Amino acid sequence: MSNHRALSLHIPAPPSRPGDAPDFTGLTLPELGTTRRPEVLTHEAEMRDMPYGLVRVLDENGVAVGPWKPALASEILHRGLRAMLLTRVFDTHMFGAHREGKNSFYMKSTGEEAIGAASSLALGRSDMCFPTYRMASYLIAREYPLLDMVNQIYSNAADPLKGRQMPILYSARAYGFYSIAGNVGSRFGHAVGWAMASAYKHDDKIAIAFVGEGTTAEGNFHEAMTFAAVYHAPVILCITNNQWAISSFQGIAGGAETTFAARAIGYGLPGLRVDGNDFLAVTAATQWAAERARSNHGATLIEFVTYRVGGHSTSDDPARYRPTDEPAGWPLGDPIERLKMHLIALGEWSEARHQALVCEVTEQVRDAAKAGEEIGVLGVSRPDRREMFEDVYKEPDWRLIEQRRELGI
Amino acid sequence: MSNHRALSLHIPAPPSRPGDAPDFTGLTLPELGTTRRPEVLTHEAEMRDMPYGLVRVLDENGVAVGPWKPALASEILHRGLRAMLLTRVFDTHMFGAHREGKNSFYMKSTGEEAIGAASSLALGRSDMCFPTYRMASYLIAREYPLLDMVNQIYSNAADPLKGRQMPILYSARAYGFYSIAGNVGSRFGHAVGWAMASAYKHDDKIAIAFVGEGTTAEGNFHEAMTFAAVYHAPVILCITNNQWAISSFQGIAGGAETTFAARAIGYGLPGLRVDGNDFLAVTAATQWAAERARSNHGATLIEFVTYRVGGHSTSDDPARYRPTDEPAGWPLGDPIERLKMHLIALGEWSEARHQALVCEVTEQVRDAAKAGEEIGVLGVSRPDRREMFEDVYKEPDWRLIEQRRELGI
Amino acid sequence: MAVMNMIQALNAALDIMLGRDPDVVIFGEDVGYFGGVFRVTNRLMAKHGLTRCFDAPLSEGGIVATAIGMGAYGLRPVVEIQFADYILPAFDQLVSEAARLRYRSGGEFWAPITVRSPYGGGIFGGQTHSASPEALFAHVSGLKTVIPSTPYDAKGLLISAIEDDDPVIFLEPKRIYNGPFDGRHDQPAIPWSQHPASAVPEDYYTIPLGKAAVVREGAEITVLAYGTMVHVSLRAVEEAGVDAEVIDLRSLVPLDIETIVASVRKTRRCVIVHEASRFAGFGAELLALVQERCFYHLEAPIERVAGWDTPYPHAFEWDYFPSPARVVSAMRRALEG
Amino acid sequence: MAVMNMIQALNAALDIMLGRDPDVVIFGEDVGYFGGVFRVTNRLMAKHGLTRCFDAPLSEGGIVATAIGMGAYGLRPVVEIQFADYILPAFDQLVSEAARLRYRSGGEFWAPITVRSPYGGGIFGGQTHSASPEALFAHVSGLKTVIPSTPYDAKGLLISAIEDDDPVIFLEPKRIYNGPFDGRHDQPAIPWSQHPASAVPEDYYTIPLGKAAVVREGAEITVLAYGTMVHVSLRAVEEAGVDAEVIDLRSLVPLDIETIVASVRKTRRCVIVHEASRFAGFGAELLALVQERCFYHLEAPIERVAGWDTPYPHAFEWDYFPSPARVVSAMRRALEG
Ligand SMILES: Cc1ncc(C[n+]2csc(CCOP(=O)(O)OP(=O)(O)O)c2C)c(N)n1
Ligand SMILES: Cc1ncc(C[n+]2csc(CCOP(=O)(O)OP(=O)(O)O)c2C)c(N)n1
Ligand SMILES: [Mg+2]
Ligand SMILES: [Mg+2]
Repeated sequence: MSNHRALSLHIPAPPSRPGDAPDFTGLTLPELGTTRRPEVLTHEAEMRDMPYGLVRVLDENGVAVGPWKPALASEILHRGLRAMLLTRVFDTHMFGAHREGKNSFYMKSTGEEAIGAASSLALGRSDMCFPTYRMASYLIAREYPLLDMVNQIYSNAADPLKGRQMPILYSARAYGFYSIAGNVGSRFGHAVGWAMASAYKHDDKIAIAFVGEGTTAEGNFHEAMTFAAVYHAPVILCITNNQWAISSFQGIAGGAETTFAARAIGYGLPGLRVDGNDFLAVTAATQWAAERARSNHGATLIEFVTYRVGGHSTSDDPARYRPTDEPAGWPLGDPIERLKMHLIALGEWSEARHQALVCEVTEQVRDAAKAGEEIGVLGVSRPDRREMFEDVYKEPDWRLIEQRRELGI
Repeated sequence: MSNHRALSLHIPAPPSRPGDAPDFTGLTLPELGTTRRPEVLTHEAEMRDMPYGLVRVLDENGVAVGPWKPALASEILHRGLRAMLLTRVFDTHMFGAHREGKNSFYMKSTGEEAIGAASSLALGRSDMCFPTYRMASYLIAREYPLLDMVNQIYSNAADPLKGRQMPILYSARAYGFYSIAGNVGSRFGHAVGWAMASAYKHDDKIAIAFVGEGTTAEGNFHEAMTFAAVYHAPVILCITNNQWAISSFQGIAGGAETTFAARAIGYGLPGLRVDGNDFLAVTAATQWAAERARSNHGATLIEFVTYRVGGHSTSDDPARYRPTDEPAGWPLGDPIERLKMHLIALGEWSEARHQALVCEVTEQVRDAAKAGEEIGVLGVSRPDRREMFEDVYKEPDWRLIEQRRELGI
Repeated sequence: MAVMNMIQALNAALDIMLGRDPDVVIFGEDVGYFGGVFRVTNRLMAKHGLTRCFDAPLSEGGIVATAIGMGAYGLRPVVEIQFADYILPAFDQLVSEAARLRYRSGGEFWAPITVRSPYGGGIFGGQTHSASPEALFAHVSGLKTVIPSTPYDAKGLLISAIEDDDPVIFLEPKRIYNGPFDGRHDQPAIPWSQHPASAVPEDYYTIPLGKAAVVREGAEITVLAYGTMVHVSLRAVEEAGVDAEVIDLRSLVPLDIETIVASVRKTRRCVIVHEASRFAGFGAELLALVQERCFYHLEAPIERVAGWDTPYPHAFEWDYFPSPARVVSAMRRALEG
Repeated sequence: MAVMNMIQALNAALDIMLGRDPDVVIFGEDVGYFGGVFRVTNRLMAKHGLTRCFDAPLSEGGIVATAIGMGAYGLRPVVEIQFADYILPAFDQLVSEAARLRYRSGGEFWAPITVRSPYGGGIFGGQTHSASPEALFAHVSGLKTVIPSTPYDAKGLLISAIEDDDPVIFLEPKRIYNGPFDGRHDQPAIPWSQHPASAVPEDYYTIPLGKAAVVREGAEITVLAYGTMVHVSLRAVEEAGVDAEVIDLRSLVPLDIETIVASVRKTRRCVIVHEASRFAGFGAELLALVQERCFYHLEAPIERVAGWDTPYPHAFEWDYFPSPARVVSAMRRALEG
């Protein structure tokens, strides 16, 4: 031992901090078209290269190329574009509403809208999504009423969650959208259990679940992967790698050592690394994994490579820990712009129509927000206080009844 | 979706159950010599084949061959053989003592003795081992006093753990052996923290930790792997795959999907799959990983492929869930027999000397057991009852003092 | 009627529910082919099929998370945690997820799961096979906690727990799986067959959650207990020759407050007995409720008999495990006070 | 002396300990370059170096496990759990490992770790940013639990916690990080600078763990509180115009039983206040201890004011969070009783 240099502790650090120039040279982005598309039912052992590739479809001119190019009805493309735009405008509006004190908290998904929108449109109504808090576009793509979202965000009298949850922690069973909670990661395993139940009942429904790249460090990520692998659960397990976990760059979760998609190999599961800002790539990867799951071939892990353009939440100021111009340096562009270019390249869209759509969705958001504010914002309107004591159990016990009485209700 | 067959739930099952013939055809055992030995400082990306190989050195005639053949002083071989034999005889004796009601519980490591013995002799006194309950050979190889083990097992007046722990949950800081507890897996991360502390202090000590293959399913396995990878901790993380977790075959932990060594790939760590019944292979793999760790190149994951020859513990009857002749069918043989053959092949050993050694260690065990019984077995002798209230905190608070008084002590 | 020990009664409850409800699934470590380390799921896989009762990876967090997801789908999972000591890796799932799912989703999703686990001491299991974690669960809004003390109750309560639409922690006092141990460790073990509550109907029946059992009527003092301590308390009452009323709570949440208050208002004295460590144990809540509701009836301080505030010490099993003698002296103090 | 809010006082304690002891290391989610979501570790990495205060993976279990291993080696890790709600994934590590390591190893290994975590409500944090888990830790033998209520105490107690050789759960009432909030949410916020306890020595000093503070002397009734509730209680006393003795426990384990008992024997009446849910909360243990030791002095039932037995309801923050008004009526009941 004596002939060894002393050890030293390695602390990973991001390539750039405030004041530095943005630096994404560490991000490996294989050329478009170089990442193959294996047959859906290929054995995992034949796909161990996939986690190191990058599934992408749209080139810099918005043209769809390569083996992953999906056959998509243009209607889906239009719905996807609309959903992403609506999400972005909605996020901007409700984020602003927080500054005006109308809600207690908000989180945007700016730059990540393709992931929710494309996966939502690639799956059925009866499939179940176990989302993160950054996936409003999944709900919006399925036309969940904006007003219900606004009411939840304002915790007002019409809040579908009865004032019990912080803003954006939606639950929408009828839309195949599982209850979100503020603690991260602990629902990844619920998706596996839900999928196992579907298989147990000889149903045809599958589940899809999402965690951020930071959240992959939680033990329950591993537990979900293990159960999914052991029981061949029909589930799509997704990692949204938006490069940041609040102020921690993805290297703090292990992203400097290998790709997150590579986690799949350790469980004998297929792992795909996908351009998360490419609506068509997200669609193609989701379809591939869904097809595999529905064919009883079990789970797939997908890493969506994207970028968190905004701050973590209304409580965060990213200028404290990353270059303010880092978003501009992100090499995979903006998902809305890229799908827009694609539709234009297809001759199905134009700047003018796009502008019209922007105005239209802006209207739509303003109307929904207005309607919600008429019911009332946080503190002005709220559900009946009795709701505080309901749904703790199916039926309240004597403690809750006594406590409700103590409050005089 | 409609054009899909209904899903069904996959429940893994072992190849054979009581009444069936033992079947290890599912176990992939690459030929001796076919698994390469990469340079110690090779980048993980160049070693992703390793988890699917099998590091082995001893051939069926006990001859050491192939790239992993370690340069070992024959003294180490003799100490290893003695430690393994001593462990086996000790296990048999103390297991029997339980039937006589002398201790409350016991667990044997029969068939797995090479893992503890070889890794113990490959590491230094000041390195720290975070063991499982099946590694008495690690302590015995470093000449930890048998009598202290006996006293701990009998929870008698001389028990170094003061009667507070179940049998075999040893702690021996001076021997580089961390406190074991009955709950599995939750010390894997302690090894990483310990190793990070060594690196933080610019020390040269490294840590080695073990879990069973069943225990890899716990979330803290993943948490330890993540921290080890992120901070390049100088630690050797080992999985003892003895094919069974009580009654659950290794497929219940995911072993039917891929190798446990492959878990390493997901974290960007090197993963070695090693013949755990081959003393020289265990030594060689441990030395390789230790060299890498001491060179500040961080952690290695090792899967030791072995077989749990006996029941899980004194509470278990394996005949209920596996063929009684399954141990006989185990393809990797017995670690003691194999090292013995090797020493004989080297001309350093003989049946006669082996018999003499068996008698000698049997004596040694009998003497230690006898000395322990003279102090007293469980229920006959025990530490001062005041020990019940000590070491809860560095200093007992008023609650403990009052409660001790209530007991009249 | 059949004569059953607690293991057989629990096995019968599971067998019946697997037969009655195709949405009931059982899983946990070693519960499948082997039938569980305490044999509670013995033969259920063989009888009901591979997917009805199966082995799970060694991952309590994963087991409970999977059960919650299955429950959200519409199944009624019954999971076994091999020892209550090992529930802790699943604690976050139980507290942050199972307990709150119905509330936070506005009633859209819920977790009708039952988490069975052998708990308590008296078996020389040391620090990691003797845990009594009930107080941790009782503090969590949204969870129910049930603890049987006889084969008859075990079957009826387990069926109720499985049919309950809220998450239920079902703690099984493993020391009395095979017989009504009353704390006399130096005496030959008594089998359940010698106890009336081993007479168990073969068919389906339920015992409502939240109803305590007055297992001995008395006028002088009230003893509140659950699990193994019910038998220890009864033994203590016999030894002391006190006319005590002994109440087996059976369920901690929901708690049968009426029965407790009525009894203490009658007897005016109270002793609380549990195995768990005393400090911030469930006995504290029982004591608090009794003093809040019976203050003007109480003649003497309410007494607590509990485990010491130390980890469970292997060699000192019988110094730690509350004995009839300790209950007797607590009753004497409460009667003299 | 400097004027500090609680965040600055905690930061000062960490800064001093990093300077005094090379074995002190700090890590946790976002505590490094960024300085923590509540800024408690602000500038410590820049000042003391990359390896002294660094970011950890999003894994509370991993953070605590790593800290225990470092502690076993000989360091004094101070980890931050971003919100007390998120301690639960580390609960098994704290209970099964940190709390028992010294005991089970016969004193060979121990975990001199400090687990800092912002806790409590009053910030519209809903179910996952408002937790008060102190009762869960108080029940665990081997853990210490400390809760400051002022900048002065926060600094002195944190230094003691770091120097303590046992694992300490250090819960920081985040609602009073910036000012002594007294429950009047409709009033302008008061900064710490207007409170005497914001005068904090710049240098090293300690406050022993286990000593409560009598923050208001009184003869009519004793109010036991900790954290934010100390300020709410003082406000209630003022509103009620009652001559109450208000005791800030500061540390739940070890608990300053002498100060509590002496006060209640003097005042003969007692109200206990905490934010956590009432059922099986720490208030139950306090109530139990007081009735056991002051039974013959008590003139009225001991009252508990606590959070309701529900998850923390976002929109109903001020119906859930114990208000001065609720403390006032509890005091009135206890005085009339
Ligand atoms: C169990 C738990 N620990 C910590 C937190 C605090 N927290 C909220 S979001 C977050 C970062 C999550 O990062 P990531 O998983 O990458 O998701 P992203 O926000 O980037 O979408 C943290 C640490 C939490 N909510 N839950
Ligand atoms: C956290 C925890 N869960 C469950 C158990 C019960 N248990 C003890 S050993 C064991 C099986 C362990 O199998 P494995 O990890 O393969 O180790 P082996 O016994 O084969 O050496 C189980 C389930 C435990 N001790 N701790
Ligand atoms: Mg992220
Ligand atoms: Mg094993």
